[in-house]
Amino acid sequence: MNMSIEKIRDPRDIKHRFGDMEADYIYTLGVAGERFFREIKENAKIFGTKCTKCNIIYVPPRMYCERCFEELKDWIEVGSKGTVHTFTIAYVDENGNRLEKPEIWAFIKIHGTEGGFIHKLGEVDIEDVCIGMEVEAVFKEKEQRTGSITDILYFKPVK
Amino acid sequence: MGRSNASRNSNNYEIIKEGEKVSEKIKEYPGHALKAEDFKEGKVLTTKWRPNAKYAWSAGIAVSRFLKELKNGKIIARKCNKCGRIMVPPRMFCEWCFKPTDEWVYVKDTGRIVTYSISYISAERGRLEKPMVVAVIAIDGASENMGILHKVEGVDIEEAKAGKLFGMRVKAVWKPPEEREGAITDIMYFKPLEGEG
Amino acid sequence: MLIKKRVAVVGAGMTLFRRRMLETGREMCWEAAKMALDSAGLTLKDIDCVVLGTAPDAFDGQHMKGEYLLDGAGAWRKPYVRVYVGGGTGVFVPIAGWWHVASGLFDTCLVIGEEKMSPCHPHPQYAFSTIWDPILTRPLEPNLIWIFALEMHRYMHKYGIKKEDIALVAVKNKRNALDHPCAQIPAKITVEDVLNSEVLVWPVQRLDISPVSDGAAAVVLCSEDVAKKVTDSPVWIDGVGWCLDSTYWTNRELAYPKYVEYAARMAYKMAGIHNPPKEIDVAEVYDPFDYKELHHMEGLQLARKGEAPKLTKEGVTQRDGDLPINPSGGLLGVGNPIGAAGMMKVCEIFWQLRGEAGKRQVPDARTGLAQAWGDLMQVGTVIIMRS
Amino acid sequence: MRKVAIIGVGSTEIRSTTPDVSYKEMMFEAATKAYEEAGIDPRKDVDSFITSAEDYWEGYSIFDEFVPDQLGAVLKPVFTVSADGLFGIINAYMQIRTGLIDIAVVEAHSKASDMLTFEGIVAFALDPIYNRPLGGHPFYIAGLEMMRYLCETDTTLEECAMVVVKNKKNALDNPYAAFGAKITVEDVLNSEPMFHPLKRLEISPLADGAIVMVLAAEEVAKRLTDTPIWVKGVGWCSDTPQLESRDWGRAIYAEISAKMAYKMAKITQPQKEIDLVEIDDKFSYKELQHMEALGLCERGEAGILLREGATQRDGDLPVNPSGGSLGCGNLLEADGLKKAMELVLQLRGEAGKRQVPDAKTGVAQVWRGIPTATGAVVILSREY
Repeated sequence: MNMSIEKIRDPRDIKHRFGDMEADYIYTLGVAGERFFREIKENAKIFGTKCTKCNIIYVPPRMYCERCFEELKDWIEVGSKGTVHTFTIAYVDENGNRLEKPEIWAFIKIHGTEGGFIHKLGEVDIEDVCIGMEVEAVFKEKEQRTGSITDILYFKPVK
Repeated sequence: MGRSNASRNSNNYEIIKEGEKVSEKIKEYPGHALKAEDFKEGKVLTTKWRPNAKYAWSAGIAVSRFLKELKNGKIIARKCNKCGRIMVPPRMFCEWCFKPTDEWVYVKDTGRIVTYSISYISAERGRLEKPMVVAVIAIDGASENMGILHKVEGVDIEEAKAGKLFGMRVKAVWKPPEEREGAITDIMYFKPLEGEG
Repeated sequence: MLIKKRVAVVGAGMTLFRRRMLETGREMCWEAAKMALDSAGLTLKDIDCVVLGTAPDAFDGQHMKGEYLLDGAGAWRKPYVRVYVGGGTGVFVPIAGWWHVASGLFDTCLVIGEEKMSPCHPHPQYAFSTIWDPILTRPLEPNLIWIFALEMHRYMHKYGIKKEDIALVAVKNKRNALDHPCAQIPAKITVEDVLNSEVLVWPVQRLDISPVSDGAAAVVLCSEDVAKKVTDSPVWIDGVGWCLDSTYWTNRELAYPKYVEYAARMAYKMAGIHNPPKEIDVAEVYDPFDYKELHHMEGLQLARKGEAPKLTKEGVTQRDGDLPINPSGGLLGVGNPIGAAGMMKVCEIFWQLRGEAGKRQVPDARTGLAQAWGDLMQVGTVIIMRS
Repeated sequence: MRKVAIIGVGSTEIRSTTPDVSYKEMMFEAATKAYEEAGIDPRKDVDSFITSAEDYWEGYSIFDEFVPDQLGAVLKPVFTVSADGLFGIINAYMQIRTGLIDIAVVEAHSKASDMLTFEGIVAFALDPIYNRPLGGHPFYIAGLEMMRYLCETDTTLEECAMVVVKNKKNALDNPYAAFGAKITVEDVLNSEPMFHPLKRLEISPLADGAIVMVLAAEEVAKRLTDTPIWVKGVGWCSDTPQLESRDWGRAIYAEISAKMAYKMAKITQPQKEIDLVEIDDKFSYKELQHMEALGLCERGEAGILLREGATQRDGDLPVNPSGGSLGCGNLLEADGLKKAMELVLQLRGEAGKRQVPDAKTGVAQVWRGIPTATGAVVILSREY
């Protein structure tokens, strides 16, 4: 076979070089994101944008409809409640290490819209979580809010 | 690829804007431009991230040997017996003949400058205190124009700017053996070969 | 075997090119794509497939950037692919779009180039520190401009070219860009301004190079049947070519871009062009650095080796010259959001060949060429279009 | 339009780690084998080369720079698709159909063992504004998908575990597999919980390997080989990249791409007309979800077929006879190309102990993994 005709046999001859591909990134939130997060930061209000052509409300709001490509200018307050569309319990952290306390992640579908949030659930026991459960966003205090998805601490069951 | 301030209005040239359409048929063009100050003054919201992206690149057969020889203070190449080329950096395949290269060949640690440039800036775009010459150096003993990228010291910057270093003969300056780690930086830089100009 | 299907460009669009944009990458894609569709009188429903091009993920700060951008590119639930040849990508995207349609699989294809370089800090230069071999080159802490300076210097040395002759390209292109509404750094400058600008990596000075930019650009391609229905003035893609040279750039002769020559020959053969300088009416040649325009003119066989500076000096490459090069203002004037920059050139040729380029219009343009270049001074991508 | 065939394949061994070779040396080995099989000289005969790669898997920006030499592609048309190798096949197929290209080469590889922080790199593919700031291991997305899929289809945990058992067993007979094993459903269900309901053994482990394929136009293929494997249909599709707009229970991308490929191949009853499939099983539930998306059974029935043994190698519809990604290893952008390679070997009758009897037509399907909703389908046949 016509391949490298010499190979490494002594393990001490195997060389690696260590390095990374890491830089600091600063992202703008975009035309839609800027307005969306301003509303969260200032007023703890969640908005979506509506495509009247496709009859869809996007949450988080978009500048355009991904289906028909119309520009979306119709901003609608959608409230902070929704249902658990699906969930999972994560036993490991972002580095793959075991978590002491497992985390509950969910996709929360916001009432009256086609969209919602990927977020964590709080104030609920793992055994009690189920698909279809009604939950609501818990916001940080106003002075702590920075205009980020983390301005929502988690979603908790609606009592 | 330019520095950010290439887009700023600097003193030595004038920025002029005149209205004109991209296409005569198109009346508007999209986009919301921001200024650097918008970020500093918090006029625009942002989010930050530093990825966790770490690697251990395997050098493989050819480059592991190359690095091992650098540690010994030697440069090693691979030869293809079909086209006869002696290649550095070495590889296990001949890209021209598409066959395995056949043998290891030690080449010299001297060479000739094929082309060079003079860097006034660092990798991060800062100004260097002292400009630095970097060059493609064709290694003696390898086939024609088999060059490697490295730094050159001990040359006059004004002469360099005048284009006088093309063809200059140079020699590797190695780190002391105990400081070598099997890396391209075991050669600190190349310097002009003594007795030649 | 002969190529049976002809492919037309029927619409084009682009965003502003700016150092920093508010839009996310996908919002920029949407803006350019929407504009291209509108200009063709088509909607997203009419689009069968999408091809996107964008350069390193390390600029936008997004792994799998092609996936991230796809809804803005109009690819929702459509066949979609990202193609990638470094800086050559911008002109390569419509080439990939061409085969999507020329294969007979699709009637329409939306083609987009995008780059958002501004997220990368402390400077987008960082992204370039990772384009090198991590074992043999990155330890030397190279700056990207090193290698272009090495290439420029070699070119100057081999053919005896002076910096002031090269600077004429920057002067021309920045001036041309005054007529381009999306341009980032149009300017009236002189050769002295270039020669007096800050030395970055000799012989490269600040005004020799294009800026860091955010932006997107798009075109709509379609088959002959569809083209006839949607427009009276289609622009045909008559030639495509691309070529990649060896990774081992320190083993190559840098004075001449052989990869551009091979790519051009492939495209000329397909387009039936035998005498490029005579048959090409207008060319958008890749100019992230001023010397590259000259280098590429030679690779494209538009000038003999070492003679592009002479043509430039004689005014041949001005908009009113015999062989107008970069009437848009090029990357030096309009900006260089890498994946979008080559697409901007394709858009420009489209507008030129349709006679819609307004103040930038070159007289009697029937055959145009756009070219880009990338990777480690390694890739040539060439497209030839006819009205 | 022109017919297109695969006329040569080559692969390195598939291993959990490959510290002694570089990706270049791996590519060279796979390319050498593929060209040898096809009987071609890449320096003279090949018109186009395609690599399938993503920068951050490699730890390079513009990985395209580093591919031509070891493929014999210097100063030739070469480009990168930022996608799986199946997209490479699809683009080669289109290029050949135009008439511009007669012979095209497709390469894909995984050097996953060069990555030290796989989770961190996958997390870097999430949306920076809406998802990344929340942190977490990005595979929570698989947990969310699996939960919804199980809920919508009544598929059971045991059925998902059986996928792992079957595929790891199949891999025992495959020389190109790194993770073959004889295990039980209990072993899978008792493995560590990761992203409930997903367990450790239901996640395909990463592996290294390089694969090269040679495609040719009909007239060339017939001249070069007696066993051309024809590309009968191709399909590919992306659903929204935004997690907030996604269908969590279905693999829409696979449904649409399969429809496109079937139409091209004139297949109307996939369950009858297809003899074997190699489909994406990066996670256990994905094999079942993808079988349904490909119309190989009704929704919710994939688990039942599996329980009945239909998807075993000797069943009516063998699924992943190679061992799939769960058994062979997840090869990142080479995953789909590996599946296509298995089909080529099966359709030629060269699959040894893994041979599915009388295999005429097969389907290879791939999904690009977390966090994407992008996939492709290629239909191969030994008859045209």
